Formats: sequence, C-alpha cells, structure tokens
Amino acid sequence: MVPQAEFRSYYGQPVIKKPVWKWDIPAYFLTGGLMAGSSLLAAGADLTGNRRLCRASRFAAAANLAASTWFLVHDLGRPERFYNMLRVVRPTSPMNVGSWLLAAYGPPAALAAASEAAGVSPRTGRAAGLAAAVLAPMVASYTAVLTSDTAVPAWHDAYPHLPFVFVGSAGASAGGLAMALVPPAQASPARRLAVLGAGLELGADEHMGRTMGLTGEPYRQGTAGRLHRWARALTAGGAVMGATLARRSRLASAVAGLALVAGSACTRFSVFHAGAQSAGDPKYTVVPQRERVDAGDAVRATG
Amino acid sequence: MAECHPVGFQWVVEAQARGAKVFHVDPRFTRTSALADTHVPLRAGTDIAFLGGVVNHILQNELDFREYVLAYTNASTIVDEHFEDTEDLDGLFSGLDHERRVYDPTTWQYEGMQATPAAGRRTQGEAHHQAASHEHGSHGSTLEGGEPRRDPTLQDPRCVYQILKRHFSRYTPEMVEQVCGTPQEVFLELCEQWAGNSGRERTTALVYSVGWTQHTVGVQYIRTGSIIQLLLGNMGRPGGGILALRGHASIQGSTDIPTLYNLLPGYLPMPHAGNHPDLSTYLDTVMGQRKAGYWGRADTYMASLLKAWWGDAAQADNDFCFDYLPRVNGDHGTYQTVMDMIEGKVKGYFLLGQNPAVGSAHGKAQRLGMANLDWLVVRDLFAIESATWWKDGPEIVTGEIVPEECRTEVFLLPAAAHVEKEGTFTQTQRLLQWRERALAPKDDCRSELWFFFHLGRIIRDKLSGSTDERDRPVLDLTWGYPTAGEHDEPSADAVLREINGYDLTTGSLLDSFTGMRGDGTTSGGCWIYTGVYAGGVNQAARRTPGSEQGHVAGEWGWAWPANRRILYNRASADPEGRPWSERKAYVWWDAEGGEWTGEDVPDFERDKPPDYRPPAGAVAEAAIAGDDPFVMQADGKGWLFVPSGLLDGPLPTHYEPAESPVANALYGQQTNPTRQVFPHPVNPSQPESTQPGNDVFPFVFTTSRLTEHHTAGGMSRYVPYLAELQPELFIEVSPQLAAERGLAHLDWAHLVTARSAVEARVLVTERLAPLRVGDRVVHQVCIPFHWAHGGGLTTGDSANDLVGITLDPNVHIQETKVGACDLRPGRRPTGEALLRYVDGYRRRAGITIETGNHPVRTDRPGATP
Amino acid sequence: MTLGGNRLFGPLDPAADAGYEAPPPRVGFFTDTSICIGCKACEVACKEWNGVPGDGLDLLGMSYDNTGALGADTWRHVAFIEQSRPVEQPATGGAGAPAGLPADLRWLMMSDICKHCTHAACLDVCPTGSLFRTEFGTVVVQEDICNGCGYCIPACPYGVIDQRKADGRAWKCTMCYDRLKVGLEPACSKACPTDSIQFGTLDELRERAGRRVEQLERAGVTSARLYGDDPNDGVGGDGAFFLLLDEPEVYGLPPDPVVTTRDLPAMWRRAAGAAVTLTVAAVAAFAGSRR
Amino acid sequence: MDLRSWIERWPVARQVTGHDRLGRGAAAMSARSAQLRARTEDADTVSRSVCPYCAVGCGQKVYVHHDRVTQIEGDPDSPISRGRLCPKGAASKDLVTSPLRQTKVRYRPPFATEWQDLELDTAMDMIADRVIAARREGWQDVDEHGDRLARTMAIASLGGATLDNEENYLIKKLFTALGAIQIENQARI
Repeated sequence: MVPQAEFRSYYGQPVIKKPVWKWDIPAYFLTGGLMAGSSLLAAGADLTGNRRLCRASRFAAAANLAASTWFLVHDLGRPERFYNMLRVVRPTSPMNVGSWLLAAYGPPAALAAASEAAGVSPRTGRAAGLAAAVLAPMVASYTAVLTSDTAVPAWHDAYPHLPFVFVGSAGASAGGLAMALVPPAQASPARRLAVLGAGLELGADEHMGRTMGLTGEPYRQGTAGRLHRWARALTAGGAVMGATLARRSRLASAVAGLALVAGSACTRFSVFHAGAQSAGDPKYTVVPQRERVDAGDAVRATG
Repeated sequence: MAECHPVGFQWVVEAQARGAKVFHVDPRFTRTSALADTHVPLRAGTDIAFLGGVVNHILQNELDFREYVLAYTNASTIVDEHFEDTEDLDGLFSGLDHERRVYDPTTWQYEGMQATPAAGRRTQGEAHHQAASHEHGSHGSTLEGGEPRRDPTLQDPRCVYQILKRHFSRYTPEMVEQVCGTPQEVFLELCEQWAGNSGRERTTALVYSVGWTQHTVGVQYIRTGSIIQLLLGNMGRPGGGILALRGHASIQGSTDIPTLYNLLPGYLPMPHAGNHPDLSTYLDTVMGQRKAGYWGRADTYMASLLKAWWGDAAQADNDFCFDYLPRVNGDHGTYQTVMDMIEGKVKGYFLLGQNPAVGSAHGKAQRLGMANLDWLVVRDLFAIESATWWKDGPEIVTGEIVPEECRTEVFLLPAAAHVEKEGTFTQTQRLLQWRERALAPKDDCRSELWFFFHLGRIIRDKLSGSTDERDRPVLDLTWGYPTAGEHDEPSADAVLREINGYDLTTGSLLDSFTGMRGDGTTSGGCWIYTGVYAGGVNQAARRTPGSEQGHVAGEWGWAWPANRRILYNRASADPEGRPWSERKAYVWWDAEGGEWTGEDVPDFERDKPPDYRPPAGAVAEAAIAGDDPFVMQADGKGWLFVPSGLLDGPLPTHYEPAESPVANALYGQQTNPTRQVFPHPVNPSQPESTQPGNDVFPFVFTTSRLTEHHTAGGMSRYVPYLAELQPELFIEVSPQLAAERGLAHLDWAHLVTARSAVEARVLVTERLAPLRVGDRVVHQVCIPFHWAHGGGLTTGDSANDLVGITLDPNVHIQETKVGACDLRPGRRPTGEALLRYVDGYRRRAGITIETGNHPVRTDRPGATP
Repeated sequence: MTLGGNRLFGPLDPAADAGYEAPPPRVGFFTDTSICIGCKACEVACKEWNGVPGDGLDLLGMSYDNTGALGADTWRHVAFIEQSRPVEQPATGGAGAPAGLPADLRWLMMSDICKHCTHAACLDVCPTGSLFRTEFGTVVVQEDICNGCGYCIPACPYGVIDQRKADGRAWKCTMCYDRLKVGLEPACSKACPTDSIQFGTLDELRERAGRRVEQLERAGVTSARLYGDDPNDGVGGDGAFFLLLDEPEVYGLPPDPVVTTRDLPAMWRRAAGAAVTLTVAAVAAFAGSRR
Repeated sequence: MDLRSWIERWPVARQVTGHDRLGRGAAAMSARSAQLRARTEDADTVSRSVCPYCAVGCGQKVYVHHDRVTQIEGDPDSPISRGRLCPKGAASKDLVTSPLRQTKVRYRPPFATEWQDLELDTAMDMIADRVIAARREGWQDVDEHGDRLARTMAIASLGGATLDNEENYLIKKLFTALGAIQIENQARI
C-alpha cells in the first residue's frame, strides 16, 4: 500500500477532467477484443479446416463488429457526425488511427461473415477473413493506446502494460466465446487461445500492479477494485476450467467460455473506472508531478 | 476600490508599479485589501477616532506642511473666546440646546467676526431637521462682516491650530488601538507613511466611499480626512486630494442638478419658508454679507436659473418668479418622506430607477410606506421589488400587508436603458460624458426625459386656461423642447443647451458662468455646468483619445467647473505662484505672461497675480487674495475648523454609532447628540452601549457591496452572467465567532436587530477577525445588501431590513454601514413567527419608542431624558 | 520524438508545424496574478462575447469562487485562495476568542484559462480535426466539426476542455479566434481592469513576464514565479502562461504537466509488441491443428 | 458539388497536397473557421456610450446590427478606462438585451392581487390626473406663521442615480413648478 501522500490542491478539486465516456466505451473495448480475437480464430480455423470454429468465429466477429460500431456511435455527443472520424488522417490521435483501422478491418470482417452466411464465394470469404485477421491484433491492442494516450494518471502511467492486458483479454474472451459457441471437440484452438490470453492478461496485470506505484492504486480501490477482483477470478477460473473440464463437457466449456467473456468485461470496466477514479482525485495528478519537481526532475525537453 | 470600482483601480495598480504604497483601512478584508500593501483593520464606525489619531500624530510630531498650512488654511485664525471644546464638555461643544438637539454655533465663530445665528425663525419641530450646510450651498459657507484675527506663529491658545491640537490630544495610538481595535504598530506605520509621503515633493491621495458617508457622523468622517489632507498640504495638488468614489453612473450629476429636496441646480439652496420671503433675502443668505468668493456671484446664477425655467414670465420686477419656487421648512428628505407615508401624509410616489424596498435603510418601513399611498409610479428596466411588494414582499408572508386590503394603485412603466437614449452622465470626478443613442427603446420602454416631458405636457394641457394662481408656475414654465422620432422623444441636446445657458441678448450659448448676469439678460439651468456648451460645441461629447493627449486628458468630456480637473489647483503652487516642486508642478503663475498656466485649467482668475490683495469692498472672486486658493470660501482658506455650516460641531469628534455594543472610550457622550432620530413604533432603536439591554445585540455588523452586483440588485440580480457569480446572500464570520456561535461553513445563520431577522448562508473566513477593543473582544460580521425576495434570478433576504432609520444631521444620510446585532445558527422563523421572534428580542432588550433616541447620554448629570 | 517530421515534444513554432506558410506571430496571454483583483470581468466578457451559457446559481463556499472550475460553460475561471499562517495571539488577557487578523493573511486570485499549449494533447488526440491549430498558434475547437467523441477531455493535462451536456460537443476558450481574425484582442484581456490578463505576441509577453518577476523580486515578493512560460517544459510551453504567487497546485494547476502524446511512439511500440504477442498466441493456438 | 471539388475539400486531400502532414492545422480548418470574423465587423452602427453602473464612467462602444445590440465593450480611447470594463460593465449587453426586461406597462388597481395590462397613453393620462389631484389635495399656501410655502406635500419622488443630467433637470424643473418638494435621489442614500 502506498503511504498517504501529503499534497496541496484547490479545495480538493480534481486537476483534470473525468472522462465523459459512458459505459459504451468499455463495452466497445470488450466487443472490440472479441471481434479481433474472433477474426484470428476464424482465420486460423479456416486455414486449418475447422469449419465449425471458422463459421462461429466469423459470425462472432461480425456480431461484435456491429455491436462495436453501435457503441462507438452511441457514445458520441453528436452521433450524426460520426463520419467526421475519417475527415482527417491524424496519426497523433489513437482514435483517428483506430477509426481508419476499423474502416479497414470492418469491411473484410463483415464480408467474411456474409460469405459464410450466404455460403457463396468461399475464396473471397477466405481472403476477406485473412485480411481481417491481419488487422485484428492491432484492433485488439490499439484500444490500450487509446486509453493510455490521456492525462488520466491511472491510464497514462499504465501504457507499458495495458496493451498486453488488452490483447490478453481479447484472446481470453474471444476464445471463451468460441468455447461457448462451438462443441469442445472443435474448440481446442479456442481453448488454447483463451488460456494463453488469460495467462497473458493476468501476468501483465500482475506486473502492472507491482510496478505502477501511486497511480496504480485506483485499480485496487472502489468500483475499479471490485471489478478487478471479479475479473481476476473469472479469468483465472475460466482459464483453469477451459484447460480442464471444458475439453470434455459442452456445458463446462460454455460456462468456462462465458466466465472468460465476463472476466474480460470486468477487466475493461475495471480499467475504465480506475481511470475515472484517478481523474477525480487530485492526489494522483499532483503528487507524482510534485515529487518530480521537488526532486529536480521536472519533465524538460533537452535541446 | 478594487471591490466596487475595479476599472478605476487600474490607476492604483499602476501607481503601485511605480512605487506607491497603498493602505486599505476597512473593517473587512476585501479584494482591495488583497492588493493593498497593508490592510488596516478597524472596528466599523470608529473612523474619526482613527483619523483623529492621525491628526494627533501629525500635530504632536509637527509633521504638517507648515508653509502650506499657514498660507492656505485657517490654522492661524483665532476663535471666539467663548468656544468650548469636547475636551471641556466631555464630548459636547458649547452651544448645545439639549431639548431641541441643535447647536447654536455662535461661540464657534472667529474672533472679531459677527456671529451667524441660524437666521430667521425656526419652529420647534423643524429645528433639528434643518439642512444648514446646504443652505449655504454645498461648497462652503459664508462669513459675516469683519476681519478675523490671525496668529502666524500658531502659538495663541485660541488659534485653530492649537484648538485642533488640544481637541485631538487624547487620540493617541493607544487610544486608537483601544477604540478601533487597530494594532498600534500598523496604525503608526500608516501615520508615518502618510506624513512622510506628503509635502513639497510628494502627495498622498485619500479615497473614500459610502463606507464613510453612511453614518450618523458621516460628514465629520470626511471632515477629518480633509483636516489631514490640509495639514499635509495634499489639497489642490496632483496626486493628492480627497476622492469620493461614487457608486452610481451619475450620482454626482444627481447632486449637481439635484433631485434633492433642499437644493436647486448648482448647489443653490431651495428657498426657506421663513428665511427667504423674497429674492434679496435669499441671496443675502447664499452670498453672505461679504459676498466674497464665487458664491458672491449667486445673484447671477439664480437669475439665470429662474430665466431658464420661467422665461419671459421671469422679470426683474417680479423677482424673476422667485415666488414660483415652493419653500422648504424642515427635513423633506426621503426618510422623513417615508415616515410621512406611513402616517398617510403622502398620496403619490414616483420611483425612477430606484429600488428603496431593497436599497434604502429599513426595508420594511419603505414597503409599509408604499402600502399606504394612493398611487405609486415605478419606472424601471425590470419588475423590481419596489413594484411588486404588494404581491411578493416579505410583509405578505408575515401578514403585515394584505393585497386585498392594500389600496395603493401601482403603475409599472418600463424604462429605456442607457444605450436607448442620449444624454450626459457626470462621473465621480465631475466629468460629464455624453452618450450617443445606439437604438430606440422597444414597446412601451421610454426614457425619463420622455416621461417627464410628456407628463408635463399633459398636465399643462389639462391645466391650460386655469386662472388659479397656484397653476401659474406650471403654465409659465418653459417647456417647448423639440421632439423627434415615432415616440416624440424630446431632445436631450436642447435640454443640455438650456442647462448651459444663453446670453438672451444675442441668443448665443454662454461660455462660462462668469458670463452670467443678474439682470435677466442671461439664462442657465445650472451655473456650474455653464461651459459644457462653450463655443456652441457639446464639450461633454468630446472624445479625443487618451493616447493622443497628456495625462490630464482635458479634451475628453467636460468637467465642471470650466473643465477643471483638479479643484482648488491654485494650491499646487506656493503663495508666490511657483510650483511647490518640479515633481509636483501642475498650475503656476507665469510672471512674464502675467497669467496662471499649467497642465489644467487654473482654478483661479487667469490674470490675478499672487500678490493681489482685495481692495476694500471687493466682492465675489475679487474679494479673494492672490494667494488664497480656496475660492469658494469667503476667506479663500481651507477650513481646519468650521465656524459655520455644520450642525454637529466645528471639529470632528468620535462618537459611537447609534447602535454599538461598545462604550465611548473618549467621552461620556456616547453618540452624536445631534443625530436625526425618528421615534416611531415602526422604527425601534436599540439601547446605546451604556444602557441595559445593549448586550442583547453583542456583535457589530456592516453592510457592503460585492463586485459582482450593483446596489439593490435591480441591474445585476436580473442578469444571468452576474447572478451566477454571486448566487446567494451570505454572512461572513470569523472562525472564532463561528466556533462561539456554532456556525458551520455554508450552513444557514441569521442576524437579528430590533427591526428584523435576516437569514443567509455562512461563509467562515479568516478575512474577518475578532478585534480586541479595550479589555474585550468584539466580533464583526459583514453582509452584502444586494438581495431581496422578488423577481431576480437569485433571491434572498435584504440586509437593509436590519437597519433602522437614524441619520446624519447635516445631510440626512442613514447609518447603514454599522450596527449591532445578534447572530444565531439556523434559519430565521417565517411568517408571523418572525414578528414574534423579533418582538422577543425587543422585549429582552427593553426597547420602547424612546430607546436609543435620546440626544445626550441619559445618565449624565443635567441630561434631559 | 518525431512523427512524419513533426515533433511531439519540445520547443516549436506550432503554427509553422501545423502547415501554415508565413503565419502571423504566435499570440497568447500572460496572466499576472499579483495584480488580479478577482473581479471576474474576464469571465463575464468571455461569456458575453462567445455566448457561453450560464453554469448554475450555486454558492460553492470556495471563498468568492462560485464558478468552480474551467469547463464547457466556463472558459475563464477566477480562483480565490485565502491563506494564513497561524500567528501569536494578542498578549492581552481577558475572556473570549483570540483577536486580530492572521499576520500573513493572503487572498490570492488568479484567472485561469485554456493554456493553448505548444503541444496540445486535446488537439493531438482529436480524431475529427475539430480541434486544430490556428494560424495564430492557438488551439480551437471547430463547432461545425466536433462530433462529441470526448477524447480531448481526459487528454488535457490541465482539465480545461469539457463537454456541454445538452449540446454533446466539446467547448473551450478559442482565444476569441473570430476577434483575432480581424485584429481585435480577445474579450477577456480587453476587459481586464488591472491588466492582470495581458494579450500579445508570445515572445514579447515572455520578456515582459521575466521583467515583472525581477521587479517583484526587487520589491521583496519572493514567492513570484512563472508558470507555463518555458518552451522546454512538458507541453512545449503554454500560449497562456502565468505569474503565480504560490505552487501551481494551490491554484488547481498541475505542477509538472506533460503532453500525453510525448509518450505516443512508446505506446504504439508497446501496442505493436502486444499485437505481435497476440498473433503468436493465435498461431500457437492452432499449432498442431491441421486441415 | 462534383467529386473532384468534394475531394479537394476533404482535409485528407489537403494533408497530402499541403504542408500540414499530420492534419493538425491548416488542413483541418473547417469552412466555418475559414470564414470566421468578429460580429462587430457586421455592425450597422457603433455608438459611443458610458457604462451605466458605477461612477467611474468607463467608455463603452455599443454595436448594433439589425436593430439589436450585438456587443458592448470598452472604449479604448477613454482616458478613464482605457477600454476596460468590470464584470458589471462587461455584462451591459446582457442587461440591455435581457428577456426579463419589462417592456409593457403594468397596472395594479387598488386591492388587486395581480397585474393588469394598460396602454401607455392611458397610463400617462391617469398619472397626470393623479398628480393634479394629489397636488391640490396636499397643497399648502402658507405655514403657521403666514410665511409663503406654495407647495404640495402629497407628491414625492425618489430617483436612481443612473438618470441623465438632462432627465434630472426636467424632473426637478417640473416637480418644482408643480410645488412638489419631496424630490429625492439615491444621492441621499
């Protein structure tokens, strides 16, 4: 536990603004991870001839793509202006980069699912599916940059870790979703992805907790802390179950899979709330900066 | 100043950047204090003790600017041997008529001068309510025949200098600390800096506001400031002076061209019933027997005014219609009028952009007065509380006013805003500035000019053909102003020309009041404004950019008199006419050119040399010597001691406020014996500090303004961008008082006086601190007075409901800046319970109609209860 | 740290960096809080000119600050800080509370505003180009473009920009872009009674500010310090900088703000590493599977 | 709009063709921003006025467009205020354009509980009648000593101090001619 910091502030008011994002954004992080992981599973399954897994994953990717789009548009203050996201190419904006990324990823992912649904042009479907899969890992990881590229202490300071937490969570949840959708026999890649993802997420999260210091505190406190504990339990439990019982039992597979999806959801919402909590308390902004300044170590450009 | 005149404060900040030190003396720690070099706290209502301490410091240490004092003030003048000081009479001057509460100033005169008894006949009832200072015009008093004796060595015990020294000798730093609660070291720092920064090379400016005027001794506050500034040689000089920061756009103009009962335009007094049966007796009073100084020309001012008003009807053989003027014979000021309303003596009342239900002392009395009229006309931008008290005033809640039983007929007429009409405002430094009209007012909105012109026109139409002598003044009035536009708006320009005045023989506009004549061949509505249309040009509309002229900026607008920016600026040069110093050169005598010259318009006849001595029998300005700068005074001197013209004494004396929890440490006399009181069931006063029941109201409170609001709130509580900046009434209390009374920050609390209880949110702040006064601690609270219950965007109780009606005798201004109160946590009772609650306080304090209204301390020997 | 030849950190002429050819000199504000009288003329003048909505009739009890903080409906905010250190009580005995004002009583006032950073995180992260760098080097939200994504809000290290709830878009100070376009000075600085808010070209303001600090130091005001004037600081220097009389956090300002995009390349590297890891995991998941 | 000009107006195209590669400045400028200018430029008239609040007398410039006040700000030429205004002065436009302003005559008959409408001309006529009646009712020719008074004590007035000199002059002139003496002002307060 970090010792209580002494600091001065303006009537205890926060220095920075709390994010105005609603629940849509962590929900999108979940569905974005799901669609990215699903696209990877679909492509792998396609290439390895696992039709069942391929079909389910393509549909999962498309469904989550639709959900993601809805969440993203719904969160806007002016939803009718969503198209302005592609008005410029602004490499400094992870959201703009993400928009272009989604613009590139969305059509092939949707096309792959359409091909699957209609049962036509499987070659186009494969090409589209592979194109989506190539972009999918960045789709899964860019949201961590989106989150970290802010002044929110708990988010910004987590930037070395969050991408791994997020891709781990994407793998775990997408694998989990496939486990719930596909019979155990065809789901072994999904189980493996889920277990690897869960391991990655939990490992990255553990590392983050140990290295972040004061600004990591919000992840362990309040709503974020509760969600974080649920996320760990669900993810770990889902992974263990996925590695064991789920190989044989369809029910266990489904339970484990849904636990992993739920764990991922808790992770995303935990991160979201941790950011809001750290933004709402001036301590997290002032204390690290004050310590830097007092140590003669204020951030300065050097030539 | 930063709090209420922020834009004016830029010059203070600029002076600070150039090394000036700023002292802020105020019971409150305001935004001005925040920027001042030193904030000097004091107990509200003790400024004369404080300033008297400064006078004492100057005199005891001989820090006065002796050359200036000797030449330009009455320091050396010998006073009548029968004069007795407050030191002799324990707080009273000689001449007090205990029963009538008036001083006979006979013994205050200069030796060898004829006394100036209150001329003419006065009735018992009016004796107290005279407005003597205004009877002589506002800028000086007359001296009667004879020459005063002077002692230039200042050693004569009866010279003004020695009297002054004795009078203030007990106003020591210790006494200042004991009375005001100001720490001695802070007080002494101020004294040293003030005196040290005055003299030949340097000047110090003194700035005050209604924190000084709204007291039962308000005039004497300013007098004390004048004494200091005269002693230190700061009057009539650049960077010096006494600057009254007035709070309203044209409040200066409202006294120059007065809507005040006792004045005619240009500070000419309204004629008095007994004293002024005709024009010549009137002029005798105004001009004095010696007719010295510029008041010696009053006959020309008056004749021109009467010609401006009654035109051809005004002729020399009918005293220029002098008899058309109604006569005053007592106090007819706004507070007396309100008491008369309550008594049913007034039928109709006009409120013109004024909100007395909130802004005047004793809001309840104001509202009860209005509820007892036949009709009320309110002209304002918004439906202010003074227009709506009959439906949403506090007395509706308490049941004291019942709409269905209230007969007052109310007309609410929408007014035009400042951009919707043209005309001049006179700002705080006597500067007239013409405003252009930006657009026409909408719907029924009209200017006051429109309203009064057309009201006059309709009344004249209705009275036309009348043979009643009483209607002649109305029918003979010059009222033919040109009108224009769809609303027939009268021409403000034509009115300004009339104010400026004409040479009736040529029809041309006058250039100066010195061009006025007493024979009816000139007109002019306000002599001090003559010259605003000099050369046929609207001088008030001049707008030469400040960046294109010197720091005096004489080509921006027009200042009365004669576009003079510093009054009495002859004093900026030494008696020989040379600048006191290069640094402070302003106006000086150019011997070669034979004229006064400099940066400003000299406040002197341009060609009168410094060595001019008036010949016998000289009158007006010719009776003033070439080294006497104070040209409005009959002797041309700055008066340290005032032999006539003030009702409450020739020298300022510390009296406790009418309601104070503290006894007067200096004298047995507690309060100003001549203060004007209104014993009436509606206007109960609290026991003075030496009386039982005083401790029921243990705390001092002061009312104040905030930067974000404007007086009674009529122009700020209705404006969203202002209302949100100070959205609620609050009381500021010190942490110590909060602890003592169990008040929490932002919780509710209420103040109680003998009149009412007012609730507000609590702001606990270290900016307010208890003061050690003598052997006790005195807590002060302060409360802004902008709020009311009515139509504003933010509503709350009115602080002025706490205050009673007790006035300064000279000018009839109320004591709103200090009072005594109780402070309790929580909200006040509402409805009838509020009346019972306040009544409980009155009972505990033993308050009757007589309480607090005795002129002289009742436990003194010989006092008349 | 550069991206496409454009620097994300360090000193820079932002207008030239943003593609303006021969832009006018960069302009800004120097707010000298030592002469702020807390009158709030800046708040009102800003709202009048820009038609900013009211932000509520709440008594906040934060001294005379009833505005609270900068936000979508507050583009100028005057902060009030009452400070005192306990002092010895008067020696005189007697009952009752101790008397006298604290000797070190200070009432600090400061008009806060958008800093128009050289490296503006709000601008950098804005996905639509709504937030953009003007030819004057200022940072402006274009109300015809903003779609209310809200990203700029947590990106700002000063907590300046915010979303107007009823409107959905983000709003902040524009430094009166429309006035600058025709050669007028912004409404707030024009109104400021004591010239606490000074508008001008940034270079000149920085010189003036330096002289002012020296002047105050000579006058014994040792607490005066500049904030946001250093082009080498974490945001490349502020277009609106301040002379403060206490630590920045006392006024609600961050002591050492850093533009978040300084770390953006590192973030992308970590994200790329994570993406590769996910790819590897996916390949591993299918390792052993065959068609 | 044809495709070509649509593309040319697309900031991305400007990014590619111009100097603003990152789309953070020139390329991102919107059509509105490009055409933006201060509304004071469009004023039909600019009147020189004076602030109506305190007595410092700050210069104001009043901008009117299509018969609406569009801006009131400090007059930099004024040697008193140098273009500056306090919060109240800066809120002058809010004051004069306020929708809360009373623009129609309101009338409350005796004993009424609500306002009624009244024509301005009617109101003026009624007020004139009441002034004439009250004047006579409260008339005093002489005091108890037989000295001339020639006044009425039934009419009083209290003016604010934001009235123009010209207005105060007519007020004092008319009331004095009517014999009304209780004519007062904020200056007493």
